[in-house]
Amino acid sequence: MKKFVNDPGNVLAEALRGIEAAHPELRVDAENRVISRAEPTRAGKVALVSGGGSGHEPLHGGFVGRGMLDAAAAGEVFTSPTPDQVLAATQAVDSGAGVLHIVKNYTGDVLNFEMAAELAAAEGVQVESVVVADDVAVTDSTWTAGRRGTGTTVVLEKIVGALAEEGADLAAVAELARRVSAAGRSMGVALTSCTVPAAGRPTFELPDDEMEVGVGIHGEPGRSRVKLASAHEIAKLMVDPVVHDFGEPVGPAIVLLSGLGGTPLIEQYLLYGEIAPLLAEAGVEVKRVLVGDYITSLDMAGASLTVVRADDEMLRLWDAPVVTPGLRWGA
Amino acid sequence: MKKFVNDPGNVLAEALRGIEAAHPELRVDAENRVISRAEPTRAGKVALVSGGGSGHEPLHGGFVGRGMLDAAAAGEVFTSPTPDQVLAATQAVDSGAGVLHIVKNYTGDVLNFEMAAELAAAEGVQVESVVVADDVAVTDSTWTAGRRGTGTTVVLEKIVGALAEEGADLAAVAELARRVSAAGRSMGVALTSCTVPAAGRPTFELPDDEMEVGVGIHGEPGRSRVKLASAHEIAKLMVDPVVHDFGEPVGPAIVLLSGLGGTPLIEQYLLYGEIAPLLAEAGVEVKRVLVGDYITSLDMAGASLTVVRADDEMLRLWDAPVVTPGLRWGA
Amino acid sequence: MSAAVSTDDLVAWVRAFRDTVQQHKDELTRLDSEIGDADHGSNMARGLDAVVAKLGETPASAAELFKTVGMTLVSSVGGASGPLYGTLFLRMGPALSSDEVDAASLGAALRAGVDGVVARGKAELGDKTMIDALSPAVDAWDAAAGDGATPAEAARAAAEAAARGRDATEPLVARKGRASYLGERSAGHLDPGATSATLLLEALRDTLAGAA
Amino acid sequence: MSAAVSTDDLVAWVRAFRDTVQQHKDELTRLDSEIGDADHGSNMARGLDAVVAKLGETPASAAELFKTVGMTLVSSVGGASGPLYGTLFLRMGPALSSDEVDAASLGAALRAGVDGVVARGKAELGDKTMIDALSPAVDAWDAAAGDGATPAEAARAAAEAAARGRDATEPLVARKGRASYLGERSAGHLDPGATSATLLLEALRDTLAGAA
Ligand SMILES: Nc1ncnc2c1ncn2[C@@H]1O[C@H](COP(=O)(O)OP(=O)(O)O)[C@@H](O)[C@H]1O
Ligand SMILES: Nc1ncnc2c1ncn2[C@@H]1O[C@H](COP(=O)(O)OP(=O)(O)O)[C@@H](O)[C@H]1O
Ligand SMILES: [Mg+2]
Ligand SMILES: [Mg+2]
Ligand SMILES: [Mg+2]
Ligand SMILES: [Mg+2]
Repeated sequence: MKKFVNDPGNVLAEALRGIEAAHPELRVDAENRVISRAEPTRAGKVALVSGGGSGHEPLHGGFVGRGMLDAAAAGEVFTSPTPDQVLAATQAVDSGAGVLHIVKNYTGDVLNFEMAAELAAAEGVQVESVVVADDVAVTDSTWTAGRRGTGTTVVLEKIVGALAEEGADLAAVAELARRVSAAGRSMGVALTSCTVPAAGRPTFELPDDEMEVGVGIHGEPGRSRVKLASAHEIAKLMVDPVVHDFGEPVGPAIVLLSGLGGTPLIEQYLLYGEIAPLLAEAGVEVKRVLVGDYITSLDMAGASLTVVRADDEMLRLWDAPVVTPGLRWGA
Repeated sequence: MKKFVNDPGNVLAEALRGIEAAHPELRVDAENRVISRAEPTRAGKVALVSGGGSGHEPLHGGFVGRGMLDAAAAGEVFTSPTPDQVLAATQAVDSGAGVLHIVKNYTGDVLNFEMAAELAAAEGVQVESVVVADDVAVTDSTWTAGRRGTGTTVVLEKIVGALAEEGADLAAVAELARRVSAAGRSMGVALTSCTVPAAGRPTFELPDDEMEVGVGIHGEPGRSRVKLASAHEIAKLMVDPVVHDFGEPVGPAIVLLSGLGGTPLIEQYLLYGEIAPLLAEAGVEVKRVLVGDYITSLDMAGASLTVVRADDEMLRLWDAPVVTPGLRWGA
Repeated sequence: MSAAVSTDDLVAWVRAFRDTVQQHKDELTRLDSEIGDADHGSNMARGLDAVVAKLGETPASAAELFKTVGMTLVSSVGGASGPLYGTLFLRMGPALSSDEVDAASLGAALRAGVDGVVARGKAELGDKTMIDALSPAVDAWDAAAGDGATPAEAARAAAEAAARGRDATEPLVARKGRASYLGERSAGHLDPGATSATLLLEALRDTLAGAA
Repeated sequence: MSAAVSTDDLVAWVRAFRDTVQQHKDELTRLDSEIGDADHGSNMARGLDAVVAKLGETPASAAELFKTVGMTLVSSVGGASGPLYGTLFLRMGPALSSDEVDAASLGAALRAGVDGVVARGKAELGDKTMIDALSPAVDAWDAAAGDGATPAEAARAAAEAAARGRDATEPLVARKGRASYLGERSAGHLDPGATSATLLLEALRDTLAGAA
């Protein structure tokens, strides 16, 4: 394992030290592993709290800041945070106007946030929750854990964060969050596995001529393994299921192509060069697009495509100022 | 080789297509492989042109935009652009107020930019050049090619771009560029090699328990190969030579910790967590800091540290608005 | 063998669970890397280390012990297994009506715990989760206890049933938890949570056998 | 063997250089990956393909040919080798005073070209660059031509000297170009540019030998 680490079991705590040193505009609660804005929540502003396993940086801590999240609870690598952590994040940023929990649909995240919401409610904090489940690689059914939450989370945190910044109340914030969540679809492809530091070796073995299609951000293997293909073919493997899953013409959309951590930007752009015409062909009007590492899987080589169907309000909120380590514009 | 590519010999042209699709605010001249701002240079504004081999993204194309570069010439992967390309970039953005060439000190870059400057002068364009040579891993002497140019380039492009945006003339812009260049020192460490697509296999082989110290951004092997060490030890291997090379107390500084392309952000932050206290101990007052992928070596796992001693003017210009794909704030 | 289980015995059980999870940590992570995200071993080990660190003096009662264990697991494990194992222990305490712990009451406590896990996680038998080990284990316990078995005997039956349930997860296609994302590809692997749950019951078996 | 070299011969030389570089492309890149950045083979191949694509009809003169080759290399290779090989050819043309190309005048042109490379790149003999092959080659050419050798004979002597110069780069510590960053570690490897320069002179040798 070739990584910048000291003790593979202590990666998160040490990375938090670096985040704290690099970002004076953030507050790092080392004990609870919570990253929040250094400035307290403005009275009357609904607070947004997210969190999840670590190893997906900049998600979530890198999206804390004006116009986006108020706090993020950082679990161990690939492990959802505990209810205590989420409760600490929630209490740290509640101004009295209530807190929205943004949860990615993994059993662990859902259960831990659920417990945290119960505890917070018992402490008198109003909590609403939205669960993002946008990964079309996963067959959904009432009998399963359902789809994973991936890239739509980033888009949701940005758009809903802007609404909260405008002073909307908890009900309105939660309602928009559910609309954005429902409007997003994602699909990921991995060319390599990733290595969880504490495990010390790649989570799965991928022969040199194969790739995982429909991989999740926890480094879990994908739904199918196929021969390594050209960027053009891979673009199709990503665009087709996403577009198809909408079931109707997509129209205006916000698109995110995220590297998974081990794929350099030049390859991401090359892949986007193949994706863009396919989206256009399929009737997706790309109104805004981000290409880069936004939601990653440690050092995995690969990429995930997210398409969020966007109405004018979503686009307006997308364009609103945001000041976070991972996403910044307008201020 | 596991990469998002179609034809390994055509990576640059295809990546440019993706950049064009993702960034309507940029103009991509596919024939000359030049990325420039979509808006023509304001009359009277000095233009900044840089460029170099590709594979270092976001450098340089990702730093084109308001407050930073006017154009970048993109060479083939790890190959400096040709004089024609640099000339095309120069002519595309000259408003009559002259052009600053920002050149990283590699024989190829220096020779090609030199020829381009001669050609541009012959066409009546005023050109000044600044050569960045900040890599302390390389022993400097009048008998050698001298130090490589690395991370200081990013800081220089930002600071000097802000001055040009304010309307300073070519002499003042070039003078500041030389000051920033002289104020920067860098040092890189690689945990793995990188793979040039056209070569199809890693440039060098690194055993599982070794790392390259003093590696350059062209994926060339470093100056020494040592046993893989802890993040803490690596931080020392980066900080000590940089600080030592200044030869006197550094004081206020802008610091850049850049991943080399294959190292995820969580590791970069962990490493910065080790670097920050060492810098403080050594008397470096970190006034501004960036952690992330800013100057990369394709898919190499590793990081480079850059320290630029900064006076108040440099800090003021650093904080000025910048709107590029790779660096954005204040607007 | 004694019919009564002391709080000391239960503390020893929890410690034994920690020890066996530490011994099997890499195996649990390896199983989780095959159909999950390679953290089950470190998750459980971290949580149980935290639990053992909390166990200073012997707690006043079994109920108090289970509450401490459950709360510590919830607050230190994370992931899916944290809330689920946490709930298991949190529900066991209140189910122990008196301080007299015998085969019947410990069986009732275990059933309450497993019911809690089902309520939280919504998994059914055959979904390829820890329930596939836990649920047959409590059934076997109750059957043994109904036949007049001592706690040690009931624990032996429960551990055997858990192991059989764990082994039965191998061919299954997961319907809950992270392994469910793999669809058909989840077949052919043991479930990591069913494996750690079997360690839990084997630790109980070994502790009670030793505490004759 | 003839004492005169036709423009067709020189075109054939350039084509032969392209062919041999294509054949040795992977080797050049491998050498460059040992002490550089793994692009010398693709750089040279790309440039020479562009050159050959430009060579439609036979150019009017050797001077015109070399100008086209030089400009095309400059504008299509990039890196260190682009301006250097480009300069080599760009300087050769004007050095050919008349259209009569013989051993002496081709030698003078080669020397002008190599002087141009030195002027651009500031490398000296022993710096572990293409100069280590080029410089002995022109010396050998001149010596042979001074002794009345035909162009084919002079080219043979030059190619041999280039190869010896290339081989002599192996133990050297690089002082110019990318390999210089490696310091002592650059010793023990052939210089890629000296290797491609040797191919250039071997292509000339083979072309002139064939064009008896
Ligand atoms: N809904 C559920 N009900 C019961 N057990 C579950 C459920 N989801 C997951 N599990 C158990 O949790 C185990 C995985 O735990 P762990 O790896 O620690 O958490 P995560 O899946 O969040 O990484 C699975 O092997 C499975 O036995
Ligand atoms: N200053 C110089 N003078 C002469 N030749 C040089 C000089 N610098 C580099 N070279 C030659 O260029 C070769 C490398 O060319 P290439 O790999 O194409 O370019 P780059 O080094 O820019 O990647 C070296 O092997 C060396 O022979
Ligand atoms: Mg997990
Ligand atoms: Mg090169
Ligand atoms: Mg797991
Ligand atoms: Mg090279």
